[in-house]
Amino acid sequence: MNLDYPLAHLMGGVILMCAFSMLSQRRLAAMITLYQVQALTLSAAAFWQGFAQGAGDLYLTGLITLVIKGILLPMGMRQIVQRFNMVRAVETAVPVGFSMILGVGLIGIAVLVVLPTTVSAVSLTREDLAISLSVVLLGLLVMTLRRNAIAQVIGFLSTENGLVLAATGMPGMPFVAELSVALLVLLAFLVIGVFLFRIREHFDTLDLVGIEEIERRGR
Amino acid sequence: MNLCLPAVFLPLLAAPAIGVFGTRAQGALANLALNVIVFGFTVGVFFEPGSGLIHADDLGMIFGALTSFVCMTTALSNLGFVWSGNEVLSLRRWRVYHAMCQVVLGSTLLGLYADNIGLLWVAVEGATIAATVGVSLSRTASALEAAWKYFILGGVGIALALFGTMLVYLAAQPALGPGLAAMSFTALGAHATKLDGSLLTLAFVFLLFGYGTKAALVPLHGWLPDAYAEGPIPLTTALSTLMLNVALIAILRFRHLMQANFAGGGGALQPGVFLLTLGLASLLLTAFSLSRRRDARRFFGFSSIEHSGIAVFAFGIGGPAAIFGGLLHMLVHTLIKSALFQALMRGAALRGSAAPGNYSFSHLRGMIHSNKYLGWLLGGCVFALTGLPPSGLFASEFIIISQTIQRDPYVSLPLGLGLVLCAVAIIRHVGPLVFGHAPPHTKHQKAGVGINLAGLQLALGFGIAFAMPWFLLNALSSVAAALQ
Amino acid sequence: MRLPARRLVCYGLVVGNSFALMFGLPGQGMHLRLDALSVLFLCILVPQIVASALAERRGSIAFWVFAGAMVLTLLAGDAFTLIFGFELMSAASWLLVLRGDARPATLYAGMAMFSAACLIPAVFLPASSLAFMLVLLGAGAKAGLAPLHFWLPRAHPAPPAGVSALMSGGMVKVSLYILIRYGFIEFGAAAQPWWGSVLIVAGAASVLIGALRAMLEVELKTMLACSTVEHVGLIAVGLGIALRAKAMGNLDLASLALQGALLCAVAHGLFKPMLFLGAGAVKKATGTTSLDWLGGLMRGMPRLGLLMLAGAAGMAALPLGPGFAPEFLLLHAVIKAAATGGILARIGFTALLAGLGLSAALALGAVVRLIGIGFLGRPRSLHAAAAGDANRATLAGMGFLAALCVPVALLPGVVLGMMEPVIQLLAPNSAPAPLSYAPLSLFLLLAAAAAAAFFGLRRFAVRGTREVPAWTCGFGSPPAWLPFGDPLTQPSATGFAEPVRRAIARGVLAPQGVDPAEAYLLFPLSQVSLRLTRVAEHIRRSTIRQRLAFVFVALVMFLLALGLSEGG
Amino acid sequence: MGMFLLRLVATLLHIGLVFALAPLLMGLVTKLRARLLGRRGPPVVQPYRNLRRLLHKTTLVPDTATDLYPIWPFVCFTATAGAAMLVPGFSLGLLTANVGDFITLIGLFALARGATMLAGMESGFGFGGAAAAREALFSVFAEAALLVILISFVLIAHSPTVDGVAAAFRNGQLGISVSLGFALAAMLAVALTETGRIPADNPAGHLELAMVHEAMLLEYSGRFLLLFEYAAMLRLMVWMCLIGTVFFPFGMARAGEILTWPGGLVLWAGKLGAMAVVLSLFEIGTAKMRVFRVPEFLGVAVLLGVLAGVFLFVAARIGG
Repeated sequence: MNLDYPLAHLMGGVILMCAFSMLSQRRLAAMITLYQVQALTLSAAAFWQGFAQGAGDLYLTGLITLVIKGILLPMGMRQIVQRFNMVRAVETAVPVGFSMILGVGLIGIAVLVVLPTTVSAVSLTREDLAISLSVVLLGLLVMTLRRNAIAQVIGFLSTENGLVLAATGMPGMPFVAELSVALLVLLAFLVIGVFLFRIREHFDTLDLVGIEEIERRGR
Repeated sequence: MNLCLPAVFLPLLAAPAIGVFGTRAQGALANLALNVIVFGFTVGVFFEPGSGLIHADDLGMIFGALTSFVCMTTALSNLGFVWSGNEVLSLRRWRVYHAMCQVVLGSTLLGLYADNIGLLWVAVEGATIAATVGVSLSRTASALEAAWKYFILGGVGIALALFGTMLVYLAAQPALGPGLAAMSFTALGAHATKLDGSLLTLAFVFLLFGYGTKAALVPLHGWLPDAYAEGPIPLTTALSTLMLNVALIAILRFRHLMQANFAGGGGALQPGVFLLTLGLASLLLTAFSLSRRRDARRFFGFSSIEHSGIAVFAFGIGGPAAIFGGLLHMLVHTLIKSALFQALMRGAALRGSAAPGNYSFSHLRGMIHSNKYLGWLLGGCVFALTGLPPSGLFASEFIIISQTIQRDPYVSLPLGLGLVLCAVAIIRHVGPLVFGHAPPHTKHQKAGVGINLAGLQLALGFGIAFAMPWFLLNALSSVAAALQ
Repeated sequence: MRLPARRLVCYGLVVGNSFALMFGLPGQGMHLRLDALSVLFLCILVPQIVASALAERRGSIAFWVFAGAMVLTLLAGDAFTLIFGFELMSAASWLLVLRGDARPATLYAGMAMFSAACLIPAVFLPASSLAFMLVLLGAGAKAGLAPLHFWLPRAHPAPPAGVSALMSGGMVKVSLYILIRYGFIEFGAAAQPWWGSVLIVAGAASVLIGALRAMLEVELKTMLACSTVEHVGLIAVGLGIALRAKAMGNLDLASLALQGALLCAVAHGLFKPMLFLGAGAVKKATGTTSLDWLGGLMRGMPRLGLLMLAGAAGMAALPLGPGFAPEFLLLHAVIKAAATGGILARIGFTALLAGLGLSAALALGAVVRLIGIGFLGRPRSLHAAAAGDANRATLAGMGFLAALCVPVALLPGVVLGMMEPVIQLLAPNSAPAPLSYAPLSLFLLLAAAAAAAFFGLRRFAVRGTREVPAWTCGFGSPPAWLPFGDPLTQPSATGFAEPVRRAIARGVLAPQGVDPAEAYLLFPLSQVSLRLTRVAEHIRRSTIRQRLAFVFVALVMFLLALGLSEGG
Repeated sequence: MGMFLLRLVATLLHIGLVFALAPLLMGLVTKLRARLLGRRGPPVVQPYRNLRRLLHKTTLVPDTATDLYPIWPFVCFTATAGAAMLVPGFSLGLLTANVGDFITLIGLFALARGATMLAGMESGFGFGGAAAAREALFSVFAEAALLVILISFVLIAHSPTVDGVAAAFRNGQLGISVSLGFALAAMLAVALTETGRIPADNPAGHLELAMVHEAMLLEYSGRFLLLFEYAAMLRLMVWMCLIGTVFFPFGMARAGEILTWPGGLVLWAGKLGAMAVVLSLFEIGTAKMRVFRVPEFLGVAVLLGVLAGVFLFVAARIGG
């Protein structure tokens, strides 16, 4: 039983690293790859947690994560990138270096918030919570800093990963959470897909500049 | 038997059928029929609250009945909306639209009746997705943009809410042990003091942001005005009234957990500060955003932000009286706002088209010249939003202000300022909207019978606060006392 | 049935022998209560309602809601009923103003809500200086007390005359009723002398500005509204002196000042509605109320002219008119108050007395202008020349009020005697000095003199008169199409006010003769709100990313605060 | 009872004398002015002749006048006559003493002034209106000054009536002479303005543009003009009585004691004569002011009144 803590810690660290290095990427393809790695690690973590807590439903979670997020979603997004020919770099709102600094600050905040709060909870949960909170915040940061719709979607998905990571860490949490996360991701992907096509009908690119133009007109 | 289950699942199960079969008229009729049946169920819930995972406490009963009532009246005026045929949609989209109306209704009721924080979350998520699809239905650029905005911001909100939900579970799990018990409101409320206070506080922040996005509190309000302005207006009515209520009630329940834990020395922080901050922000930003709106639906979207801000402010003040005031405010505001949107829909239809984008004030002004009754009704609704008597909002705002003075005198200054500014910005529009010069070639027309229902709702919104039935009074007071 | 809501709202007023209504605040109901003060103000209010209903507006629902709400406010037995009636009054009058003239409606509604926003906290605070200041702000703003009076000369002339009459004569009194009830009864125990001083200063400012603008305004109804500001100021001065004296323990002076203030309220409640009804009749007959287009109305509408003359005599506080006795009492109260307090009080009250004299003479000038320009001389337009007398209903309403003026004018002692319970309620066990002004005997003296002159002339002078063309002051003879002479050759309302404008208005009013409150209070505030609106528009125009950023930043802020408050 | 009869007789005597001697006083002032200017001037009884001449002239009414045209002269005369009855002359304790006080007097003057102004606007031609506007401007400051002076009177004498003030001053505690001096100066300024004398207005002037009081009566003739003229004379009388009674109350008779009457009467005549001399001396010494200088002139009066009040306070404090 002395092995599960470092392993979980390691996987969490990997997931966090993926989320963090997403900030530094300018190319969509690279971001998608990072997301895939993150998702795969997450599924591994879910399996490991299931083994460690002896909870069967976590295996299912891991499976869902592996299939949908680790394989299907990246494929779909690569499709979109190909079709819309968006291999070129997308520009970010703030310089990359600055966004990295912000990311570090966010991680610091997450630790600051979580560590003192969970003095009573088990150490495993504490680690997971800090890490997953950082992942969530980093995902939001990516959404905030990227001007490109796909990039925002990726940031959103990485946020979801952080949620699942937290969920796997919850000892004995009923299945509701995982189910709904999966549901959310499915629906999210569907709706986003619909959107992308529609937006393609109206704007030639996925950049939100066109939308921002609409918004500029006072209403 | 437990009447909550049919009330929740009938619309949800019927939605796919409506989405696949039927002409648009049939769809509208089926929509209406389902709403009527569900209204019957929700009234029955008063006598059969049921028990278990999905059951109705007093709060659920009252607002469930209110929800289905508003949905029913909206569905009735929806008939006129459909038959006027202004909204040019393909048949497929009409089907989707009606299906989505049902999904919104079902998941809203689920959110009200669920005794499980996970289920509550699922319900809100479902309602969000349905509303998103609805908003995007008319494929204009601005509609898509509004829906996109709604999806991104709403999705973030949902994510935060889920995180908060899990944190609540984590806080409860040591005390209540793993399993469903740690996620049920009743169990949580019963053992509120035994929860891990600091973790609960963290959870509350995330829940506040998650459900606050749905309640459109500043600064989480970005999606609301556009979603209102671009969606089909019957759906907008549902959004403006029902989803706001669900989100606000969720916030109220979690606030109660935290307050009880704080009072019991569980180590949680006082929730008031967070709520007061967001409430005042909503109030004050709205006060200055209202004045330049040219589109009526955006305008009233902002006024919805204002009113949910007032409700959250009341929850933040705390104490039975303030909670009572907040709930009364939500109740009356729901009635008035839905009546207002139905009157707007009718008025825009009289002025040519009820399609989104035809709701600019310049297009609607001088309504009394199109139809006297409708003009007065519209003016009455807008006037009622200002909270001047005899509007029922006067009673609730009176209670809230008085409680603020007694419990927290200093925040009453920004509160009063915001209320006055908003009321002035709203009342400015009554004159032109009702008595102004109508656009050329306006002739007097019939308003149709459906409008009388809106009139009834407005009358309820005026009367219910001043002559409140005793059972409602008791129910609301006990809820307020329980959730203080 | 036990109402949990019983815990909800505490009473704002001590509910003594009150009468509860079933509906109202949830679980609380409404309470009505009648005491001497409410009775007095009801007596002020009811005749106006009767007269206005007699003159016009019989059918209008909003009018009756307005009147009923005022009565409800006066009968209120608890805070909720008070505020409810007060706001309902504002709402109904707002609708009436809106239907009359949409421009000032929003400003009016804004002021009404502002006063409610001040009153609601005030009635729930414990008796303290803050609470009284809030009441003063709220009730004062609604009563048109400087510096919050700028809305009144705009809003009161807007609706039809019957409503203007009721707003000017009644609504203002209702707000003063609230001021009195809270300043003297509810907060009476905690009263400080400086409360009164603040009230006096505000009142003096209103008196001066009101009288001056009444002298300068050209629109008849606007001019009447300005004079309402002046009279509200007079009443406020009286109340302030009474409050100060009561707090300093000088009950006799308090009762003297109260007599003046309340009698002034009664008299103003009689002649001001009369004048407004007359102005409405003038508008109906000539289509305008601008003095520069009137003139010579006395020929066309003699009966209305006489009634207006009676009301004007009251407005100018001339002896044997209804307005003189209150002014008399107030001046004596000021003189007596000058003997109390230190050197500052002495200088202040001396200056106040000068101000009162100034504005009394200004009021006389305004009245002379009103009658002389509007009703005497030659018509300035064909409408004025062709005006026919007012209809029977209007004359009946005005006559009713004029008849009620007579006892106030000739028997003020009796009226004061009837007011005694109120005085005792507000200033307990005080003994006011007897009124040293005997209008009845004065009237007899003057009547004797007039009769002597009349019969003397009949006896000794040659009888009869001969009508001759008036001397045209050397102007050329008017063209044929102007049967009543060239209007440009007779003094205009603007020209009549010119000396006063040059000598006084430049010192008191803002540049271009704008009301100082508008120039130095309203305008800056509107600038601020404009700037804030621009900020809000910037926020509203933000892109999706920026909106996400708002959410994100707010979340991080909250988390940071949380972490620091717990961890740090 | 006998007491009451005596007071009644005294009152009637006072009223009779005032009404009878008013023209004489006016004539006296005119005569003195002429003499001081080195002219012979009209006989002292000239005003009586003027009045009689007006009696026998037909009254002309301008065609543009309204039905109220005859009312104003009566109102103006009645108000002034009322003031004349209220102000005690040779004796204190008259029956009319308590009918009204200073404020009533001010009110009566205002009433008379208002009637005159309206009379000026009757015919609707330029000069009357212009003169009325000026009169309105003057009255604004005149009333302010009068009320301010009133403060020091009432605070010294503890009685608002002229009678009481005079009684108090006659028993004179003279610790407060400074403020009374200020008050006297202010009151004189007001009196000059109110009676339409130089420097505010020129009773002998004949240039319509410069006239104030006369210009308002341009359209009046015959018996109505008589009333106005007589009222003007009465006003001069009243003001002189007022100043004499308040500031020089020595030797005034008591209405209750018939033996004090002769002395009182003689002294009263003396005071009036002296004041007439002073007035004419002042009038030949000064020139008429521009219209917009008069407010400044009266503004000084107001300030003097305020100063009187302040010094009174100081004196009272020093006195203990």
